[in-house]
Amino acid sequence: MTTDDLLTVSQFSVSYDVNPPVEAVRDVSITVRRGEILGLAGESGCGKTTLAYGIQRLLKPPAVITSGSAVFHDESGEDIDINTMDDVQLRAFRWEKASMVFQGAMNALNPIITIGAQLQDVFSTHRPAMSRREHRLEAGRLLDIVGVGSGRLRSYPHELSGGMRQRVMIAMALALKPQLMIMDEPTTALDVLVQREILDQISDLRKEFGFSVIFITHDLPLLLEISDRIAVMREGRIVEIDTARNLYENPRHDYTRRLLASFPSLTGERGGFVRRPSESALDAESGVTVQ
Amino acid sequence: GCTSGNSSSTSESGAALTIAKPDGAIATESNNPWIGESSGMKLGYLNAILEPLGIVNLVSPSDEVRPWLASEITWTDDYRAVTLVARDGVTWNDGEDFTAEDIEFTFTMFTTKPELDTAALGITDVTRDGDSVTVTFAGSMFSKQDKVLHKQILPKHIWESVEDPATFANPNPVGTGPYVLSQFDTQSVELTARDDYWGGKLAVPTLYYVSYNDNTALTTALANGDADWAQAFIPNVKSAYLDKDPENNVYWAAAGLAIDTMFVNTQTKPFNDVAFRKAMNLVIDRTQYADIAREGSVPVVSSVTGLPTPVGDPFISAEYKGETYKVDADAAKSLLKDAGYTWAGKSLVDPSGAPVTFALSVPQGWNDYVTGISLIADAAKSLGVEATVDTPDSDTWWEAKGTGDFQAILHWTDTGATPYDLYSNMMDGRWLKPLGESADFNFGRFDSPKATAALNEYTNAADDATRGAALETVQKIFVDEVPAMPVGTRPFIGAFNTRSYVGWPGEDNPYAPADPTQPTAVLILTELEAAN
Amino acid sequence: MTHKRNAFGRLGQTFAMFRNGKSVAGLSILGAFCLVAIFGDWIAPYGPLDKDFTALRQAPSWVHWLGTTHMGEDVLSQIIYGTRGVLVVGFTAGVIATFIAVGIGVTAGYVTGWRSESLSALTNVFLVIPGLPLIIIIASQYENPSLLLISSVLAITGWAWGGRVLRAQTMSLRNRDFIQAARANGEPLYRIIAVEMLPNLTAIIASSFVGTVIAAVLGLTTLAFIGVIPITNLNWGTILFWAQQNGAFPDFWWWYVPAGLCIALLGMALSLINFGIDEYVNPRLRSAGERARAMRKKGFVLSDRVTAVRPRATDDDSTRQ
Amino acid sequence: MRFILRRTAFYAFTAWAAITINFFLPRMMKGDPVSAYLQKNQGRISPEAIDSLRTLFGLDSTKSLLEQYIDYWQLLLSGDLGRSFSKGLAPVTDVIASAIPWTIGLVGLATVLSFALGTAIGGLIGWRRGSRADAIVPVATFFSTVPYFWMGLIAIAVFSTTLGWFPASHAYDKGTQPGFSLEFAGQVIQHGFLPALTLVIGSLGGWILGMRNMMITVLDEDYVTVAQAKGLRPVRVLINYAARNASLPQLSSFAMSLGFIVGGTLVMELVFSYPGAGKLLLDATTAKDYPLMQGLFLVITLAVLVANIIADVAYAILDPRTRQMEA
Amino acid sequence: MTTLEFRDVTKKYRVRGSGELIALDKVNFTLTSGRTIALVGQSGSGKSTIAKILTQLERVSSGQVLLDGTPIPTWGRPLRRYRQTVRMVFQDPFASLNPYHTIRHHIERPLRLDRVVPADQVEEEVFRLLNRVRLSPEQTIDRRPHELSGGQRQRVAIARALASRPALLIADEPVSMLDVSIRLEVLNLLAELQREANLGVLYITHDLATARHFSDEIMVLHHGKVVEHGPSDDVILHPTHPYTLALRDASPDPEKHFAASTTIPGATT
Ligand SMILES: Nc1ncnc2c1ncn2[C@@H]1O[C@H](COP(=O)(O)OP(=O)(O)OP(=O)(O)O)[C@@H](O)[C@H]1O
Ligand SMILES: Nc1ncnc2c1ncn2[C@@H]1O[C@H](COP(=O)(O)OP(=O)(O)OP(=O)(O)O)[C@@H](O)[C@H]1O
Ligand SMILES: [Mg+2]
Ligand SMILES: [Mg+2]
Repeated sequence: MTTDDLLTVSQFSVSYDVNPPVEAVRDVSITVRRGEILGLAGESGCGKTTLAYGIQRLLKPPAVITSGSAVFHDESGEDIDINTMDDVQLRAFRWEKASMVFQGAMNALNPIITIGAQLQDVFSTHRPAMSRREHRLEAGRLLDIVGVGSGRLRSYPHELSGGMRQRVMIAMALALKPQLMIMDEPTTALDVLVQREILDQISDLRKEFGFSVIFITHDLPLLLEISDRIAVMREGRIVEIDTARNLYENPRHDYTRRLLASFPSLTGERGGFVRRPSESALDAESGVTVQ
Repeated sequence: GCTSGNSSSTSESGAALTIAKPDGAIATESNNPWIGESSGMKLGYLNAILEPLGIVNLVSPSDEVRPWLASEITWTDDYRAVTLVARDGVTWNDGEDFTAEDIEFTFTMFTTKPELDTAALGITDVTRDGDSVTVTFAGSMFSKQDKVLHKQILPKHIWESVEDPATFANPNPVGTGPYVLSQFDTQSVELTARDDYWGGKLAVPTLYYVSYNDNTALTTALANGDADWAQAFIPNVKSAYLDKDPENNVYWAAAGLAIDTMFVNTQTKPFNDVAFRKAMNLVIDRTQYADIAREGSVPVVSSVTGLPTPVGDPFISAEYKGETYKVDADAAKSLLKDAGYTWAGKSLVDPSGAPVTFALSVPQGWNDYVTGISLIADAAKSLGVEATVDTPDSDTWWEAKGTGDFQAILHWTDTGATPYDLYSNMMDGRWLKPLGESADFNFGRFDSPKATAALNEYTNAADDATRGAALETVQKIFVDEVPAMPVGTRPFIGAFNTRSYVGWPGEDNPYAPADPTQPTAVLILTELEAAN
Repeated sequence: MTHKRNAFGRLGQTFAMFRNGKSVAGLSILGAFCLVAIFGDWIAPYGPLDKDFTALRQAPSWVHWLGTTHMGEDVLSQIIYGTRGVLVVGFTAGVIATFIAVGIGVTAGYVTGWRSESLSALTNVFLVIPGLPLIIIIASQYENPSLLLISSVLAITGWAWGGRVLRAQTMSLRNRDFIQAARANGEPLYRIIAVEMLPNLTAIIASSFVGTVIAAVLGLTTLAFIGVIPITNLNWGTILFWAQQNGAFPDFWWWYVPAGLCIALLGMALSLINFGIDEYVNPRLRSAGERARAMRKKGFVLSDRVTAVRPRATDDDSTRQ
Repeated sequence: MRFILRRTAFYAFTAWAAITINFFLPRMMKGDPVSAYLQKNQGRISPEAIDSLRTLFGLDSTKSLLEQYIDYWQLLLSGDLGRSFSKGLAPVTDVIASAIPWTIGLVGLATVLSFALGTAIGGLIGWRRGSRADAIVPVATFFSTVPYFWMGLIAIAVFSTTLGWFPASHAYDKGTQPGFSLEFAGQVIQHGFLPALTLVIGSLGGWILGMRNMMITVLDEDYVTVAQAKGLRPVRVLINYAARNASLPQLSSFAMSLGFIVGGTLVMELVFSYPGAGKLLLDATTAKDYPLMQGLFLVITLAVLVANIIADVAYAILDPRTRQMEA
Repeated sequence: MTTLEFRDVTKKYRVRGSGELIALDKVNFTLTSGRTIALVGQSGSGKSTIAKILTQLERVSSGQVLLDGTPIPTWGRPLRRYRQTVRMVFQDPFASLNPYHTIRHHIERPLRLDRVVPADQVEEEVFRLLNRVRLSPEQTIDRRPHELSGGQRQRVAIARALASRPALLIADEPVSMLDVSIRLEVLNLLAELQREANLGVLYITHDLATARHFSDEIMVLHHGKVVEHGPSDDVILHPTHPYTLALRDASPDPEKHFAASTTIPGATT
């Protein structure tokens, strides 16, 4: 069950139709397998977010998908081509099949509505048959699952810490038990302890519910630890995709190698690595002339 | 089109009459006749409730005084006392009888509470003898007859128990007049006709008194028939009002004995020179003033005596009968040349060699006056005089006017049953104050003991011949020395329509000014008849 | 070379907020009015107060393009001459009000504690005081209030709003890192305010300036119309005042329509400039407005909540067509 | 608590300052009630009456300004605002009470309507940015830069004089007694329609623009995108996520504008002869009617202050973020 | 040799509603030129507060900050002179440069303000500083911050801080927003400067790995208290305080991860 594909993205390109046009994602092809965590790494601005939004068709003008397709292989066996859906179909598809945890959860919650109401929104839209009480119960249960506690249903976002808010977002993403969850830098703004807790939680939840995750971050050490496979992105293209271990041990692309060389080891040997004269290689890339 | 719809909410006996004022919100009900700003006085509806003793026809002062609440009015020859006989059969609208005691009471109020004597009558004594009351004054009331007789008589039985007459709101106004207050409302005041009025049956069953926030709104209301009768200056009267219903709309500006005049500062240059005053007087175009500044809606002041015609005709001395103002720049220039003035290029230079300039000022916002001085400034150019036009705010202007801090202003004169006020205001030494101190009239500080004496004689004389002679002297001084320059008449204005009622005063029957806010309005109300 | 670029670049950035379609349109209209104000004497066919007693209240004709008043004055000439008063008062009031608003608002935003609170209370007092009587009162202290005085009065009653906005903005700026950094560098207070803060406030100052100019122009014309301001200061408001006093409404449309339209046009121009500034301050507004049309042309539906799919090939076809 | 105390002190100070200014301002004016009265009656009152009038108006006392100021506070605290010279010596409280309901009724209704309409339209324009509805913005702005009196006079000329659809003046027909009858209500609506319409049109632009701009800003917030990603119906996103947040700043300006209602709109009242506080204020000012001016100033000042407080409180209630900070 | 000493420094903030918040609680440490101290700790533990006190953007509530044994000035010219000795690189490279001004302005100001070099050499010095942080002066000097990338901005901020030739540099999370490759670049630069100019650095971060490799000592802050302080390797490899331990264990460490060869939960390779 876990070996078959969940999402097939092929030759996917997105560009921002501004002057001059920005081709943010270029001919990207990846497959997400059922139940796996697919890491997506790459420097800032390389198009990670654009890709993630693009396959959900969440981008607003001037963004336009210029080529390719994203096909979702539903549990039921049906293949859904996301690019051909209209408004209404997409609304039904979103969250039900694929949900999302957004970059910067701080802003992803409406500050003036209780988190309970924001959770229940999902149910009242997608599960209209359920009663309001059930909606509430369900929302409370979700908060319990992510460790925020159903007691906080009536809290406003600002009353929660950053970590809690992030978990509320995860709870929300879990609400309909989707088959795919896209997480765009879900832990970047948090400190390491909280980050760790959340990552552990995601792993646990995935075990329990069996969904696939696309995990986006620029923190490569983190990805190496939690992903099954990692795709490295650069200037809108996927330059390398492999299992985490393979990537760590035998990086094939130059850029991957450079990334791997850029973080010091926590517990390993100290010294040489840091003041290693690797600057020439680095500066050649940074776009600024070196003396 | 004319939409008379709203005003003719016909009851069985006739249409209502809507009387309007441009005075802004009415705010609170006060039927206090002592306070000019009380709702009753401001809108004027008290004039339909309270009645005067007699009616002096201010638009035709030579007419006999018409006795009203007093059935007989007898002045002493020197006009220092008047004997009034209370009319029989008059009842207050609360059923009480009207008696001489009420007259006595009303006049006694002025002596006990001098602050109520806003006409400065200076009553010294009030005595009653049965039906007749004799009021004695400190001075001659010859030129103030109207002010005495137009005092409205109040019911003693109501007012004797009022502690402070100035603040008494008088919620149920009791009067002898033809109408009673039936409903007060801040939007409109409704009055209904009495059926027991001593003067007989009334044609108009209901009166509404309404206030508009400004002249424009009032004009609109008169034009579209929302209002029937108003005392309001209507600019551009023909197209804005008369043409809306040429059959019925009437605008009657009846000259009274008051004028608009240009006061000039006779103490300072350039108007301290009588020659220059005369010359200026010769170039002011009175017709233009009437046509343009007052939009052709008032009569022209034509007699060189400054008296409006026809109302002033009986007072014009033989010498000046038929002599009218004419614009004559050449005559003016030769006058100036004779007096030693020269011209440098186009501009006039006075004998001392200084160029002649002066400033004309009237308050901003006093639109007809502002137009007026603009016209005069233009006229001054024909003499080579640079006249500037100032429009300070009214308070500044008012203060400067009083202290004589001006060169030329436009101002009005008071009105009365005789030309006394008109001339006194312009040239009487009794107003004279040094420059810098506030004067109430004679702002130009025209200082002529001869004129002062003649005016005194005119008002205090005990016989008509002396009066006539005194007035002649006054007029001669006025014409020769030009203490001020009349520019226009200051008529009693009335706008009304004949759609529902006729019997209005008018050119052919000027029995009273068509002004609903005067005590004489009661006369008009009793004269009106249904139109068909 | 670099210096030149620097100078121009700085100037360019200072006025960058005026570099969009709306601002340019607004500035053009405003410029036209300015030209009229400056060259009024040459443009106007007659003197504003020249009276032609043979042509009273005439409808527009070839002789008098916009007709005449009750005194036979040429309405067009009055409007042309009146422009100067309106612009002078509007801009002077705007400048004065902006100075006060910047002085008090920025200071109130930068200092803290009771000093800030009391300056803010002062601002509120000025918001609370009814403007009209204040104007009448101050104007009445002077014989013949000059344009400058009128502008000052309009400014005094009009600065408070801008002051409030600036205070709020300054308060958010003062805790920004770059201001803290300037403090840590040991920059003196006046320099922090003048050099580090003000440039970042320019857009808001400009927009509050434009706002006060609009308010002053409307205030001036309204006051002139009510008859509170000496009508010797010829401006569009006085034209309307005369028109109304002389019963021009509604028959003599040529007397009151052009002046009213001029006021509206000037107001419109100023608000266009303000639109431009708003868009500059908030780039989102820009992309919403300016690009909207361009995008619609390209076939986007902006209210679409779904990303458009438009394969490149067909896109090329459609653009070629 | 500290915060509340501080706010209270702050408002008390503002109130004191404004009331004091209100006392001194009228007295700084040139002229006095008597000469103003004579001016108004141009020639109908003889200047010989000046002394009587002084006594009548109670201006004959020789108290120093400071004594008067103290008296003023004493009277104020006992709820007595004095008597109005220009309204027949009626108590100022009565005079104001007769005008305020109309002002609040009409101007208030117009403000509320204009706010509601403007916010709704602005919200929709912002939501459908780039659509043809954008054209409404410049049109609405145009109307808000047109001088109000001009628009009012033209409205009268067109709808009242020429078409005869609406009465041109007053709040209801003459001869009608205010009351809770259907007829009266009908009249009030008919009379109020034009003034209200012009007021609404004149102020709509600001609300539309403010809301549109806020809406556009809010629409780019992540939580709106999240709401869409959740598959919510557009209406729900619009109302619950976009408009709700975008209207917060609008609400605080709305509360502020409520404060200005009491002052009325002088020009509207002039043009439509509508009873109200604005015209009263102008009358009082030209008549140098100190007591009435002070009374009106007081009411206006308090209204603005109360509106300010309401704005503060409303914001605290509507925006939970501030609630926590200020609790 | 400059030393800056924190002696029992306590900082309290008044918080609306809930009274006081103790941001720093009796903190002691000494910063010496030529050495680097890393300051780690979770969000809100008081790291930036220490930095702000050092630059006198905040005042202490109690305790003392001593520069070479004397209390640091709080006012006027002496304060300015003090600030010349201790410079700070702000946490956020996007916020700490004035968007309105050019890079030239940013670097020139401290030079002119502190009269580091004669007026006619200012331009030269700006070039030198930019070269120092490996920015091409010709290309950057007349640009404005928004025309630079995050890493470039960070280097401008460092150049600015170095312009006055301070003895001590406080770098508040200078790399938290940058991705790994740029991060390393910036840190190397600091290390180099430290060696060359004998600079003392307070390196504030929550990235334990870089803290360990770039500093001589590590100080762990927890709820305003210093819970552990010692040579960096000691602190990381043999933490004594449970919080430090937790922090270390939570930090991603691929090396350990792959070395331990644990299967990733749910993954089927
Ligand atoms: N609305 C837009 N208009 C034009 N260009 C855009 C727009 N949004 C993003 N881009 C550009 O598209 C590219 C990809 O952006 P994206 O947000 O996908 O990057 P990212 O990999 O998520 O970066 P980060 O790690 O900083 O989140 C960037 O170069 C960005 O400048
Ligand atoms: N001006 C202030 N007023 C009140 N509290 C403040 C203020 N500044 C900081 N604090 C509080 O002091 C504590 C320490 O803040 P500080 O900024 O030093 O944390 P930090 O360790 O730098 O955190 P981060 O890693 O998020 O930057 C926090 O709880 C913060 O909320
Ligand atoms: Mg991203
Ligand atoms: Mg910090």
